[in-house]
Amino acid sequence: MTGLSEVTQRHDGQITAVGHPVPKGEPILELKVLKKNYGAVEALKPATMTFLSGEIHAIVGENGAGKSTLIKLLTGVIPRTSGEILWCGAPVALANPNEAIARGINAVHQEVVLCPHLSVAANMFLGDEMNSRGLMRKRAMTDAAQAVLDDLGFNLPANAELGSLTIGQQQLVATARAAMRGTQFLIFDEPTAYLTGQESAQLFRLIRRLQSQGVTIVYISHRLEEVFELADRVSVLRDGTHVGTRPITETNEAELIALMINRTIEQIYHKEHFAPGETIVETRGLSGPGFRDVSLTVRAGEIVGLYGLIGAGRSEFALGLYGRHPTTAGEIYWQGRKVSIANERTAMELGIALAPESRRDQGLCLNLPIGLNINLPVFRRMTRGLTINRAEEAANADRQIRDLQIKTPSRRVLASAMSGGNQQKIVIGKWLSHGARLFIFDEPTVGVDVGTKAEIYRLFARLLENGAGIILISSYLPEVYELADRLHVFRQGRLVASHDYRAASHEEVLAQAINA
Amino acid sequence: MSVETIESAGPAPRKGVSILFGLTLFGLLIVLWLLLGLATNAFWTPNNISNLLRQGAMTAILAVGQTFVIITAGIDLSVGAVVGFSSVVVAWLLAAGVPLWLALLATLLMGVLIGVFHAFGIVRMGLPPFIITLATLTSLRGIGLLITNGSTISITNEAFTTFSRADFLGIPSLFWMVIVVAVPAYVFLHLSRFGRYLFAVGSNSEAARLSGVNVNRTIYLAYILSSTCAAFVGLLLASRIGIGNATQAEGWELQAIASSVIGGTSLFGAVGSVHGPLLGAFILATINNGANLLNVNSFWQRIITGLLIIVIVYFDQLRRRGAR
Amino acid sequence: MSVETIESAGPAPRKGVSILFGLTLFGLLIVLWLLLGLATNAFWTPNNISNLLRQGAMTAILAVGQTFVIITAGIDLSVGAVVGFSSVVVAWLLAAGVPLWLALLATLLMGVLIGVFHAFGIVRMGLPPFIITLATLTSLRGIGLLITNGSTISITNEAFTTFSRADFLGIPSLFWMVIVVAVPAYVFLHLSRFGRYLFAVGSNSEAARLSGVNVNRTIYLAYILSSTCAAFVGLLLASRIGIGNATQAEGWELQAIASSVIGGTSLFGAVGSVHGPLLGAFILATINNGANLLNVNSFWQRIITGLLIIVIVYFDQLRRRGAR
Amino acid sequence: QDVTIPIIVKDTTSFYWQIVLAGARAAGKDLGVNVPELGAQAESDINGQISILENAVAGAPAAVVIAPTEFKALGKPIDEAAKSVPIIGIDSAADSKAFSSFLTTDNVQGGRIAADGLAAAIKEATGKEEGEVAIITNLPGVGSLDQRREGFLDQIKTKYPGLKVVADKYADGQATTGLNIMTDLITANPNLVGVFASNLIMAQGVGQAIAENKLGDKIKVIGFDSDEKTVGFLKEGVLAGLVVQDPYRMGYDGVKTALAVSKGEKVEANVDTGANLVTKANMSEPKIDALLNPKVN
Ligand SMILES: Nc1ncnc2c1ncn2[C@@H]1O[C@H](COP(=O)(O)OP(=O)(O)OP(=O)(O)O)[C@@H](O)[C@H]1O
Ligand SMILES: Nc1ncnc2c1ncn2[C@@H]1O[C@H](COP(=O)(O)OP(=O)(O)OP(=O)(O)O)[C@@H](O)[C@H]1O
Ligand SMILES: [Mg+2]
Ligand SMILES: [Mg+2]
Repeated sequence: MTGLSEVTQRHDGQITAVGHPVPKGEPILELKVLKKNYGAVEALKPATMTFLSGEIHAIVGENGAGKSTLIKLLTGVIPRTSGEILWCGAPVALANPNEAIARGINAVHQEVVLCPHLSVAANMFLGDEMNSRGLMRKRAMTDAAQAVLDDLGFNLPANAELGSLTIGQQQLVATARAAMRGTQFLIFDEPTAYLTGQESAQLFRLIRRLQSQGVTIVYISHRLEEVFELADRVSVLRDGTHVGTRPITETNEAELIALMINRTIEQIYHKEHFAPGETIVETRGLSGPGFRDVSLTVRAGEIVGLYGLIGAGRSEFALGLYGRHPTTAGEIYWQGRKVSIANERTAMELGIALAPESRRDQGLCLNLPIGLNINLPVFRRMTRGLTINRAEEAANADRQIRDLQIKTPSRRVLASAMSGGNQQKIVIGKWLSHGARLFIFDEPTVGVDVGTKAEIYRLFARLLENGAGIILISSYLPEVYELADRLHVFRQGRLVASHDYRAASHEEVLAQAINA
Repeated sequence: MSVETIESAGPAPRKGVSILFGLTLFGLLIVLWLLLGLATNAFWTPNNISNLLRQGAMTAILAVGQTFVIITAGIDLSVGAVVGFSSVVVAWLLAAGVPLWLALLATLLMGVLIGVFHAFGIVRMGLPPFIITLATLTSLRGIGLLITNGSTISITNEAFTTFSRADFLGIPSLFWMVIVVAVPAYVFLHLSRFGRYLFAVGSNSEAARLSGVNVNRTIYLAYILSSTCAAFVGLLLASRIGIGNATQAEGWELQAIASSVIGGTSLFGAVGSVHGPLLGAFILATINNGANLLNVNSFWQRIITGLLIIVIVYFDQLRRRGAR
Repeated sequence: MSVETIESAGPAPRKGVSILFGLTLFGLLIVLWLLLGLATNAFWTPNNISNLLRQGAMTAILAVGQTFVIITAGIDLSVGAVVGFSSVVVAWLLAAGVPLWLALLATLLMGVLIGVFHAFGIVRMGLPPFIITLATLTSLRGIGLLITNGSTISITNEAFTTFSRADFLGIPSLFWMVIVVAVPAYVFLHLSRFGRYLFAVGSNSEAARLSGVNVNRTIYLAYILSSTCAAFVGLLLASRIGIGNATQAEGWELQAIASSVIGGTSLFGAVGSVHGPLLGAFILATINNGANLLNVNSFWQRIITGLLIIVIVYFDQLRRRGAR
Repeated sequence: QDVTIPIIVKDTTSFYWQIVLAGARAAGKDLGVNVPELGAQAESDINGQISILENAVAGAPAAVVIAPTEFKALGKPIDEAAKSVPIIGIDSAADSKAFSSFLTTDNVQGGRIAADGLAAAIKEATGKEEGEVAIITNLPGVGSLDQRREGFLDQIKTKYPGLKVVADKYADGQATTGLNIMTDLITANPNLVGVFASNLIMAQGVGQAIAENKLGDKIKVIGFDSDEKTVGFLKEGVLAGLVVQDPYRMGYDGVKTALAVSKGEKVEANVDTGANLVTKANMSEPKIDALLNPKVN
């Protein structure tokens, strides 16, 4: 407790001079016909919304509905096209991030935007360093940052370089940073995407604590149960339009989903069972950087789920199996034959596909067109003589865009212009067009909306039906729990427990992952 | 960098825009030519157009090679030194009585090897491209000077030295060489999968690797192409000046990079074309040719060149942002 | 680029490693000095050490300025031209009878303005740093040549020209100038928040902006510092050779960048220090000084310099990877 | 001014060539001829000079005056150019028989003169033509500098057996590098008695090193070409001598001859404009003084 209150008070002292908090329950931030166009794309059609002081206000909507755009407008990251924003009843420009920060508006953005080369503490204090006589008080900042992290229950060293942490850990740093500063109005854009259940619970405690201190919270998530657990009110965006706001007590999941996607979904976790076929891959005592002694098998027609906390070694195992990192011990049997997978191409030739965990760092060439990204693994197949068959190239890209409902006017748009969820669909699309016997999906539904999630799960079923096997890595327990025919729990680089479909309870699995 | 932000903030030029952009740079070149035609009688003489085509040719070829490297987010500072060094190698081989075809082949092969060395340094030794190519730049000049003992080697092979002055179908042979390089380069970069791989590696090499692209081979390819283009230009230069001299082509690396960037290549990688650097090189050549014809003081010429580079790249940026 | 991958793949050197790295580069310098002391009697004479300190001084200051820019993931190709141009400006002002203090001040101010121009081009016009500084490089040499009419301006002010020869406490005044620049530079880069903002902008300018860092101001700062260091070196050069000449300091930008990279700066930004480029510059100066003392053929000297750059940076990479 | 006679020098950024251009300019004024002043940006840029020659010929001038930057390389282009206009060569030769007239200083001879001057200066200081000497060349691969070096080394070898060349150095075109090389030579060769700095920039750098170390009495330096700075060094005794050519006359007479050729008049095929050794003793002679203080503007 000490760390956070100390620092927050320091920042309180700075902020109160700027804006006056509004009594609880009164409007603190109002949007009046706020609009944002990216060129021809209408990301946010004129939206009018009100946020009340001290509430937890959830925003839900499909991928590309304009949620992140709204947040970026509120935090001065991008300029609005037209409309008005009222802060405590008075119009504000919010022309740059500084202005928002000065008013006490902070955000944890969807893609972690921190400086990988700076230390955790330096990132937490960036733009707001402690100084004495013009020089930074490095030691004091590191201590304060460590105190805040400890207080929040995040087990992270404040002096480590940010780039050495996993994405999930970086997400926690971003959260801690915003919490430390966000004195009036704090926005979370899909904060739990990279967190496990336990960390999510920690985050929720933090959010409630901040609320009790009078902070207004905006919470964006594709996980509706979180919305029902936390929020006081919930707003829905569809195609850039604000289609409604409900008190949480007066609505239910079905209504929200219907508002979001304009139709109903009977079941999100679409699961079909197939009789397991031949063994596609088997690892025996596989070890490598970040994982040790992992033995498991994947058979045709089954989903093998890997669950664990952040840093449990699942992604490293996947990368090892895929040939990205050298394995140090153990064997891999591919359809009964012993193989050594020295690099990614060997893996691809065997028939392994990997949709990696970080779309930004591993999944996409962001400043290249969507079409090129989708086709990257299959150009070899499209080559006729010296050149690529352009018609085939275009057809394949368009087919994936259509099948996965990627929201884009054209395959020539850059991947960077897509919303987070749509970027994830591109990553998946590229492996669907490649085809394989074994698909490894590492956090495939991070940032993906419910509608698309259901589509993706249906897609899994189609892959299984065609005789493929799937390794599904997820930090979101319900997902692996509901989908995996066999669920393996990882802890500190080791496979510690295995369960058949729904054989163990949530609590049991969680306890094994945490080692309680 | 703010530039990077700007470039990644929105969609980069789409296909249509890219052609438009090419056209617009082409339009700029045409405008320059028309203006110079009005300002001076000598400009539109066949003789002068031949000169212009000759003068832009070598930079154009270097710029195309350089573009491959820049698309992978690398840089090749050694090209000027490779040009000078190649002129020495071919002169030396010819002086030693090696047959012409073999001398040419050996020189090109040496270009390949230099490219292999660069890629090896980058891929295996983990050196930044800037450093390994800077080191080669320094060393190659030294080796060339050692071979010539600080002086020059005359080339007596008539067939070789008259080539650069010859015309074919009324077009200077040097310009034909641009075409000989540019057409396969276009096919390679824009129509083959290897070209796509260059872009992917420049955009995000990890994503490319996980998609099965052989990143190392792609880097080898880029640097080999750049060095080989440079060695080829060295042959053309040797033919043009009739000697081998290790100190020639000083600063051509910067000209090649500038041509490439004027032609729309992004130094952050993943953005570039074959026609862009060609246009860039001939725009620079036109500025020089025009300044000479207009009798602009050579000092003013430098000042104007600098300003024009700023203006051209600025309007290019504007157009690209506008096109979004 | 594979290099980028390597650099971003794991944690970069932490604090302790960075100091260790500095020490190891320092160790290399000491080893070089000891070897040269064994190989030649002249090396360890006070006179030669003074010479060495003088010879490395100017590159060292340029490299420190350049490092600020490189940390923001930019580059400043104009520094050599700024050095030459400053020598012309100060000589010209002195020849026009301007008092010494005013001439010095005006020259430094001109350095500031050049930096402002660069940052303006990058921030407001969206030009790549490579291009705007390349354009300045070209234009400034032209302006300098115009002022001097292609020749040199002699400096008759004795106080000014004797300065570079003077000693203070037995240490050459030029080396004192390195200290005068390096100490505030160290405080700025490593102890003040502005230094941290340079790293933040180089690491992820979008993240810096979202954190409320004034990214544009940071870029202005970096380029102003680089150009001002270059103008300062121009003053030292003018004092040392007693003339103003616009074509001097050609290629010093590459030397400065090389010193900086040898000193551990990453051209991808966000990695760098003040002591690194200083050590890099004096390592290069030692190589040249040693080669001269050993009477190594000038051509071999180039070859060796190139190879040593590769070897030094390679071992640096190895150490950094090993330190992880 | 209908008649145009361009003059192409090797390097517009050096003082020497500015004097040549000044002479040409004066001739243009006196004779009513339009004289575009062209040239590459570095003496080593052969391709640049060829392009400039091509461009100049494309403008259909009455004649072209050129100082070929490299003997062999400029031969063919000059042959080619001479097909359409008369070509007058100045300063250096080229591998071409197409010149209508030729006004040169012999750079090899210049090197020999420097060797003679250096030997004389050493003898004056030590009483004998003996000791260690060095040569510093501004840039490798530049024709005229090569010839000076060649003449100097040959003359030392054949005529002054007592002088031993202990260092034969190349710089990179920078005065500072010349300075650094010289300070290191002083350290490495305590017995050094003479240096030939074979162009203006090197003479400036080397002179500065001698001045810094106050070794004007002990180490004799001969420079090549002159400007205010090196003439100052000569006066102070920092430099022992300068080999100066007559660039102004080359420029002036070059244009004058070119005009005559274009009018069909008969001109002399070869003119030697000469190189002179200037020392403190003869520097005030009117003829030398005119060489040292050309009317540039
Ligand atoms: N820089 C940009 N340039 C052009 N269009 C953009 C840009 N950023 C976002 N868009 C478009 O704006 C729309 C809204 O995107 P936004 O990121 O706000 O969606 P979102 O609701 O946050 O979706 P997700 O749940 O996938 O994160 C999308 O159609 C997207 O393609
Ligand atoms: N190259 C590497 N060498 C050694 N250890 C590594 C390397 N990369 C990661 N690790 C460590 O391996 C462990 C496993 O990380 P990994 O990313 O595989 O976990 P995970 O279970 O996928 O968790 P999440 O993806 O949710 O963060 C971590 O402690 C990480 O720090
Ligand atoms: Mg979003
Ligand atoms: Mg993972």
